[in-house]
Amino acid sequence: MEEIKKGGLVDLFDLKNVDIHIGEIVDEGEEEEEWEPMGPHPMPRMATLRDWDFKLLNRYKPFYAPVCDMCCLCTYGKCDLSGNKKGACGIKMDAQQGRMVLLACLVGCSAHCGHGRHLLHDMINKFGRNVPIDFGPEVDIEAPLTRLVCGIKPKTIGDYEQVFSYVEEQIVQLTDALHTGQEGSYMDFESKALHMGMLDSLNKEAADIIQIACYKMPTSLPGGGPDVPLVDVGIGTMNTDNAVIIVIGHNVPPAADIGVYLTENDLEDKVDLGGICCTSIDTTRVYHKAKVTAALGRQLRVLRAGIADVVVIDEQCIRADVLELCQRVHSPMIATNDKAMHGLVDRTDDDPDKIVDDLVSGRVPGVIILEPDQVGEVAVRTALEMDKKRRSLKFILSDDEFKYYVNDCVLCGSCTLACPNGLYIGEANKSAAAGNIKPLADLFDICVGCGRCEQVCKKHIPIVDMMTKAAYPQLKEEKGRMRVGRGPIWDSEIRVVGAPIVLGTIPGIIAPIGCGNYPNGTKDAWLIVKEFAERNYIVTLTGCMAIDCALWKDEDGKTLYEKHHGGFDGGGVLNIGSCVSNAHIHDAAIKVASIFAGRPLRGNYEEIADYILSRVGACGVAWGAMSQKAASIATGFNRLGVPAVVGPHGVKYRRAFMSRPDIKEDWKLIDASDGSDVYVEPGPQDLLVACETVEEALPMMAKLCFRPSDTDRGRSVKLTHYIDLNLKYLHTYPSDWHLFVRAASDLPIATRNELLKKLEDERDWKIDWKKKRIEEGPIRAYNPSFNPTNLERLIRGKK
Amino acid sequence: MEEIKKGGLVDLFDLKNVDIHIGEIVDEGEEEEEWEPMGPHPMPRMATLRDWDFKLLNRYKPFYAPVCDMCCLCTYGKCDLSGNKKGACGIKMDAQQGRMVLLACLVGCSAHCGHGRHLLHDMINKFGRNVPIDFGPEVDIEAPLTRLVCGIKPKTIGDYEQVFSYVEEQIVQLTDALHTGQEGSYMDFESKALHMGMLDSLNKEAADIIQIACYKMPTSLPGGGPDVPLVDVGIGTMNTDNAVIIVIGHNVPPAADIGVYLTENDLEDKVDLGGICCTSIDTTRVYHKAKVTAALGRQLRVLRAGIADVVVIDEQCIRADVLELCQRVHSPMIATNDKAMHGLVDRTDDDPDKIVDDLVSGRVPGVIILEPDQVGEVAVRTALEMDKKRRSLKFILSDDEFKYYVNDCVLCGSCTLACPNGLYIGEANKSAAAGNIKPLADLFDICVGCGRCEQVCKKHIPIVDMMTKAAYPQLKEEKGRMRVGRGPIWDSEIRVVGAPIVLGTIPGIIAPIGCGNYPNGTKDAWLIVKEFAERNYIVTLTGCMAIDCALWKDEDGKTLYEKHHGGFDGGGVLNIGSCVSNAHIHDAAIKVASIFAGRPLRGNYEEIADYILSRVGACGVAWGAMSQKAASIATGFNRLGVPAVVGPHGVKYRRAFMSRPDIKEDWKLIDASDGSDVYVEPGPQDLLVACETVEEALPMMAKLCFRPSDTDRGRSVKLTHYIDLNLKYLHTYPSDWHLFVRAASDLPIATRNELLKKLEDERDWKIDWKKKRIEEGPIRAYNPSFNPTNLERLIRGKK
Amino acid sequence: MGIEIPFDVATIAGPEVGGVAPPEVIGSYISSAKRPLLVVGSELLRDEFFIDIAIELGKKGIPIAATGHSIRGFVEKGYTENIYYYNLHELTNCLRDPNWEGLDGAGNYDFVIFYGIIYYYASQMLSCLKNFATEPLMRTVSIDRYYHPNARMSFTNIMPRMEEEYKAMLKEFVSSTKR
Amino acid sequence: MGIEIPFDVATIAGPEVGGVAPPEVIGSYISSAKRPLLVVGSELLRDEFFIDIAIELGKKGIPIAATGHSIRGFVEKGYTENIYYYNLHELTNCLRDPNWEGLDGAGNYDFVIFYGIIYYYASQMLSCLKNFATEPLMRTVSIDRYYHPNARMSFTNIMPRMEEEYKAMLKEFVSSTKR
Ligand code: SF4
Ligand code: SF4
Ligand code: SF4
Ligand code: SF4
Ligand code: SF4
Ligand code: SF4
Ligand code: SF4
Ligand code: SF4
Repeated sequence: MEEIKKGGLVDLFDLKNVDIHIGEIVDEGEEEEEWEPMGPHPMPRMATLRDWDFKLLNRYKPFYAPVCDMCCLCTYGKCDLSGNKKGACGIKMDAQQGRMVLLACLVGCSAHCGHGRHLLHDMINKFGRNVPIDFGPEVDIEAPLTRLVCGIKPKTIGDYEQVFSYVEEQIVQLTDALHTGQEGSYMDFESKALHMGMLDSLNKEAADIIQIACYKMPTSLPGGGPDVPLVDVGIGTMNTDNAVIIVIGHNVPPAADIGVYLTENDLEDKVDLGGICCTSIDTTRVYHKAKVTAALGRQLRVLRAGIADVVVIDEQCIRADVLELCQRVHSPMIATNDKAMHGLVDRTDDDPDKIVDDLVSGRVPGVIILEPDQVGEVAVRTALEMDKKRRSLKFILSDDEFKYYVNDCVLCGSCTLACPNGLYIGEANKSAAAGNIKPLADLFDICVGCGRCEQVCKKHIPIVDMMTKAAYPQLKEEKGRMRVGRGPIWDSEIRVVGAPIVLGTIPGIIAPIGCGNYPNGTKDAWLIVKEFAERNYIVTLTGCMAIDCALWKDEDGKTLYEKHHGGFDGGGVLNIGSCVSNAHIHDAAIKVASIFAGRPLRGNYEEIADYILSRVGACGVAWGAMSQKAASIATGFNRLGVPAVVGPHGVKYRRAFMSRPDIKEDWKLIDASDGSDVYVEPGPQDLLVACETVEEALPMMAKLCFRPSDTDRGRSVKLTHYIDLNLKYLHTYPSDWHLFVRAASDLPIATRNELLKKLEDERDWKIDWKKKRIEEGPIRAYNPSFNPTNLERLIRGKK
Repeated sequence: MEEIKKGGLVDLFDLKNVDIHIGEIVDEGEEEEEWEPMGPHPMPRMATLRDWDFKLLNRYKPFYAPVCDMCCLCTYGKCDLSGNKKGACGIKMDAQQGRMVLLACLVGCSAHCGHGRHLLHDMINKFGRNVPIDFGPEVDIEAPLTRLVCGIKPKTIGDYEQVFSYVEEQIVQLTDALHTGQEGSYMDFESKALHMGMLDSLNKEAADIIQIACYKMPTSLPGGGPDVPLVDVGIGTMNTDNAVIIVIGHNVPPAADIGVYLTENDLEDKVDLGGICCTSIDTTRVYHKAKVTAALGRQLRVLRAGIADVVVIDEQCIRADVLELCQRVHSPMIATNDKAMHGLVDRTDDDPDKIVDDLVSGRVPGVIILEPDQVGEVAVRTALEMDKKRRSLKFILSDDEFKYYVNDCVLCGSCTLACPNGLYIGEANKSAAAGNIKPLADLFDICVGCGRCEQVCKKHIPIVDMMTKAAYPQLKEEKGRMRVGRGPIWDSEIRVVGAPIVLGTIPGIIAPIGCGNYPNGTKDAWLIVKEFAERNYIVTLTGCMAIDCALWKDEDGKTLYEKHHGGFDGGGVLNIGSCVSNAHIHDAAIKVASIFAGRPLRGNYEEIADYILSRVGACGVAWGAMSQKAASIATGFNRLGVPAVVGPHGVKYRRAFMSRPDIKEDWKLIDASDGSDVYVEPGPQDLLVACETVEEALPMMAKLCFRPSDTDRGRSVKLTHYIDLNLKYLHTYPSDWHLFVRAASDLPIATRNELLKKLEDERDWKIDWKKKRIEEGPIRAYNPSFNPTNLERLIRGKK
Repeated sequence: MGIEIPFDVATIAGPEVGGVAPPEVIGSYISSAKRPLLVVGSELLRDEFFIDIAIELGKKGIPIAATGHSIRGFVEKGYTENIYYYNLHELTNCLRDPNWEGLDGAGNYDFVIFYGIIYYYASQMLSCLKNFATEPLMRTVSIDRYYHPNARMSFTNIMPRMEEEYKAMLKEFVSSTKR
Repeated sequence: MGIEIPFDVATIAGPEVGGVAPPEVIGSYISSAKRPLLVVGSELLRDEFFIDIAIELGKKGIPIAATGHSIRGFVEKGYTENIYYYNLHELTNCLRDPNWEGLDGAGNYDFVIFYGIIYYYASQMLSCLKNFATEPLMRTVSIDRYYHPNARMSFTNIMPRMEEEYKAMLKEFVSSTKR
């Protein structure tokens, strides 16, 4: 029997004909104790942080907008819950919505946990469990969330086995609560969703740390951090004179193996390795010649365009009809993950010659290879062969075909009713038929590439291909640049910006993350980044928004990544990495509390979240949020005290967290210095809110960066941007800016008089014009020593 | 630091201010190896048994009946999938249905896993992890599923930590596959659902073994097995002159603590401890004075009747509006589980005096006490106090109220449209108004107690109370008797019945399980048990059907449990226990393969399932299947090769597994003796099928007991019952009985001539009347040495 | 064709719903069928009248699949021509397959009439056929006393006090079914 | 009032759906409101005409909540009377609370008119109000070019080629709204 390795949690898999035998665990000493005493809540269970959740939930009361008035989860149903009625099991509409939110967070959290655990297995197989976690000289706190939630300081990747075991147990406990006949209160469903969100943040940190450690992705070693290199982004960057491999999904090992095979066989210039979604981002962190072909929204169109000589899928965010799409354009497909097997035959451990032959000959449309290190050879050899076979094939519509179809359209409107964005395709066809293809070409970027329209067109017009055809000239020029995902924010950076962030002089951290379900195209992603980077916010991106914002250039032909520095400081535009990398954004906030403010970290979630909620002016934006992962990501941010803005499609998540600034009692904080109650301005006003347009979202995000702890100088900076963004995009002053004014010194110097006048005239505030002081009006006076908290136990002295 | 105890998986919870430190695991020797060599698939992962699944799925092709034509799982949607269209993510309706099935199985499996893990924590806290697993002299194979799936032979409850860790990891992997953009094939979703079902069976075994071991529930020690005592069942058995505590749910520790408190304080005759659903069954396994008040279907009515002086809930199958219902009748509520907290305040570790006072005074409607051993005192003391206060309260409608309401009904029919069973309540009211309350009283048992009707009645008629009032006289007499759950089937019993089962002379094992969503009342449950027990089948019950069948008596005033023996042998009526106990039904089938047939057990799931599918004539029936647990339970049975029949509401699970007897290729088996292909009769014809009425279900269940391995004597017994049940309930011969005839000796002797004649006349079979032999006609000839398998690797010799 | 509240209110599946139609419309719709099949269920047994209606249809040459335990009613009446017991779940499983050989070996049906079947069971089977029996399209109707949105056409909801009207509708339906 | 296909086909929430109504019916329905509120969104900005319609309604004394970035259009026209920027999500969060003090401090509204709002966003907010703003009942209508089943009444779906007809409907609506 093999010796069971150190690590506490025994790997019970793949034991074939091996006896499992568990012996005694011998205590090796107290070494861990040294780094920090344990806080109150290591490895919190479902109910451990419920008090904190209820504090959040009482201020930011769950708001529900059902997508469906029925429940269909058991065979007592379907039940009609409309008007907040009860189903056959006794559940009311509000609790049912909470349950659906918990379900979404479950699926999202499990996607990250499942991915992370899977990755860990593969990495331990490949590198052993002793790969050290060392992110270079600038990163001492290597795993803030792991320390915070689990009370563990991971030294090697093997240490993550216990983290995943903890998360998995909790996930199952939470899933249990979804069963018919459990919770009856939406508050408890939401507390559980928040717990799920927190677990999800931990998963993401674990997954990214493991892959960084194993693949030596950028850290604080030379070439990392602000100095990560740039890579190509966009369909136009794919060199179709080469063989082309497209990887899709989120789990990088198979793609990494392709990179290794290309390098080792000197094929880097013969084969283009491009990707879609997070796998593409992570591939560039491993193999710098890889390209980011597109984000989620272009997946269908990239596949249909037929540029791939091989498609390699792993897991998540892969179109469910990927096999059918590949077959249509004769792209052999390789599935590499047991979560997405698409009915194919598993060929793991089979002879590569045979597999390549089967794929190239078309005998099978695709294969499954579950061992990542077997993928590179098969994918590359197949791509090279297919490249030859596929050269003559054309998948872009001919001019004649295009003309035929635009004329064939009967303007029936079915496609419009099927389109999630309600695009008026018929009208664009009509205009194209009359000679003007611009309306159709303009739809290309607004279309989210879902394909629903085509299925209902009675004239069988290939609408998606029509838009591609119309936009082809632009598309060929879709050539952007993006920084490689940099991973962790450095402790040294936090030391520099901690004070400016907490004091408010860096107005905020803006974190655009997530998917591509935009209401109005990818350019909004670019605008959000641009606007805040130019205003000296720190902009930290991950996932599809990190890709989409790279598609656009300014007048000088520069992308935002080229225009702005990549450091965690005002004006920076940072690609943090793939979806799992957005844990580093949590980590940055946690490190502000820990490094800058010296708050204890270990097993101390509640206190750190309380700190962040009151002091760290950060705001996420998931403008194209679509997936269950986005739901759990946002919920994880929320539990940690970070608000998030979503695009209008985000209302279909059913639940939001918004406060009521008009209810005074909801805004009672405690001054930890003396235990007194303080009624404060609504900062942040919401934890999760949707905006209708990007023009509305920009001022909203600025608003959600207010914090009760802002110094007057900080507040004046934030007010400047809040008012300015309102004037710029809404053409008017915000109706609530006065709520954030505590003293004249909170007002920007340049406009102080003007604003004081407005307060006097429009709000009846009493101004002492001589002293330039506000005498009466604000919710509270500015108190520089105010030490805001929501937790009674943090009161230092009673007044 | 506390010493970390042996067991391999470290309990990482509840470590406050304690450093976690994992040392080295020292191998203690090879002791485990001795019991059995490891089979091919210990701890199978998601794709490990996919080949087996595909074998099942190709014969029993997934059948989908969508409950909804839309998908609402992400914000790309809602998507209209009607007509097998694709959603925005590319998923087709069929795959989406597979996904919803996987979701249901996930929730069901997690309920059992979450419950089991929770129980294990509590039991380790209370008893330590070294509680031995020892079920007495008649049970050597203590944990067949654990051995089969995990390759582990558990010695103490602590050994189950690794089992749950395995299950939890797998659950999360499977949940990951639910995320948007994973599987595109319904076959792979179903393979994953089957994996989930198998994990669920393991959960149930684990949970029941743990509670049996810790609470010394009946096993093969004296008073166990066939000799378990009888307990009271039914609302009429509750002595309301006593204080009454009602426990609801599935997790027995809090109820067990109540039993202990009552015993220790000599209050057993002053307080009635009754229960609803599985907790009630398990309570009687621990505390023999407990009563089973009702199954799920009566929950609403028991609560509304106000008989409870205290209601204690744990987890699962609790009405979501339980708190509101309790408040209405002034029953204080104690929630004891973090999965169902109902927005109450957590009072764990608080002073019992204070809690009792708060509850009795009505200051709070309920409390949460998460520590089971703190529940007994609070519950009992509160009940005794409340009993005094509540004596004068009446919750049954007065005659005048009843009269008023029946006259007030306007026969609008809204209630009927809201009722899952479409009951014509208005008409029954009308009849009551005219003096005949029987129609209304008759609805009492058919009503599933969901309460949907009342919410839509514009006249605010308390419909549920009306039925209770009308049926009150019967209700008072609802006094049944049930065997206490016996837990494991003994190895010695298997040794006796193994051969008769496999050879077919015991015609089958019928396993009525699950919930109370019956189409036509509880009496069907009784009829199913009666019919098969009288025909010498073995009838093994669990959960709500075990309760509901005990409500009815024969002419002699005897329940079925009183009429029939409790041994695992022909004619036995066994209450196995609660839902988790139904693992012992799997276990019995597995033990037939292992003990009777000597098949290797350890890590050898595929072979054992193949054996069971072809040879063990067992059939589950979940006539009132409602919950997600029922979905995963059935799916777990299916993967193991056991078919299940559900009631008509079961079609709302969306998916069934039915074969096509008319497609010859689907019925190709291998004869393991010589490797030859054999085309066989459809046995079992379906793995999951719904019947419209109990009259249809009875012959169907008999049919699903056919197996290709039946000897001719066995086949003739099975045919006898199949034909007889058809004649009795459908008044005609089955149209397909000839499919099961291989030779004249397959025909029952008593009717052989008659049947041969029918074959000749109606089917054109050639009969040699002299030899009484069939010359031509059958699908195959009877071959007593036929060794059926679906697995090529089991072929022993090539012909 | 209008629509109304489904007999089980939450039986709302999505954008594709069938309409309420009077007996003569459904009857004449059936007349266009090449191979119709009458599927009957256990609710038929509540009154001989309903069995007789089925037999009348059977005598017009429409084969009958008797599901649930409805076959009883026919046996008792001595009607055994062109009628087959079938489990409804299994039957629907066959109907969804264009290659099924039918009850008589002559191939699958193009038109199915549901009659006397528990509402929610029928509804789910109609859902299966609506969503998956599309190539070629299988047409489905219900002549039960329920509005069935998953059928292409069905009667309106009919409460027990309208039983006589319902019976009249069935008669009307039979007479307008020409074969 | 009939119903039709929702502008986004799968916007089918369940048994409770509102109907399609012509402008004059919606207009006169509003006349019964005690405290109506006009909620406008960004789609108004596509043509001055739509802003003018809103202003006409505003001038009839119906307060306006301008969501999205629609406030722009009013500022540009110099209309600032009785109009307030509000985020639609936040506004709906207030509307669902009977105790909300309203934009003017005089209490919540009993009638809400949605106009110019992205379809699916409006639909979800209408869903919230339909399901939770029930005591007292808040009435909701939409005068967008979409059928909105989550509103009590709305127009039918109107494709761009019918833009002129739509404008005429809005005019008709304004004139039939009496206050
Ligand atoms: S919750 Fe979703 S799947 Fe269920 S009925 Fe509603 S729309 Fe359909
Ligand atoms: S879970 Fe509850 S609300 Fe949902 S279908 Fe079942 S009984 Fe109805
Ligand atoms: S593919 Fe584009 S145009 Fe077609 S429905 Fe989807 S978003 Fe609309
Ligand atoms: S569905 Fe087809 S024919 Fe109708 S408007 Fe759209 S593109 Fe034109
Ligand atoms: S998961 Fe797929 S089918 Fe479901 S709503 Fe999202 S895009 Fe539509
Ligand atoms: S809803 Fe009420 S009034 Fe209408 S029939 Fe039913 S009990 Fe009578
Ligand atoms: S409580 Fe009974 S009568 Fe009322 S709707 Fe439910 S099942 Fe029907
Ligand atoms: S049998 Fe079903 S309803 Fe009864 S307790 Fe078990 S899961 Fe609940």
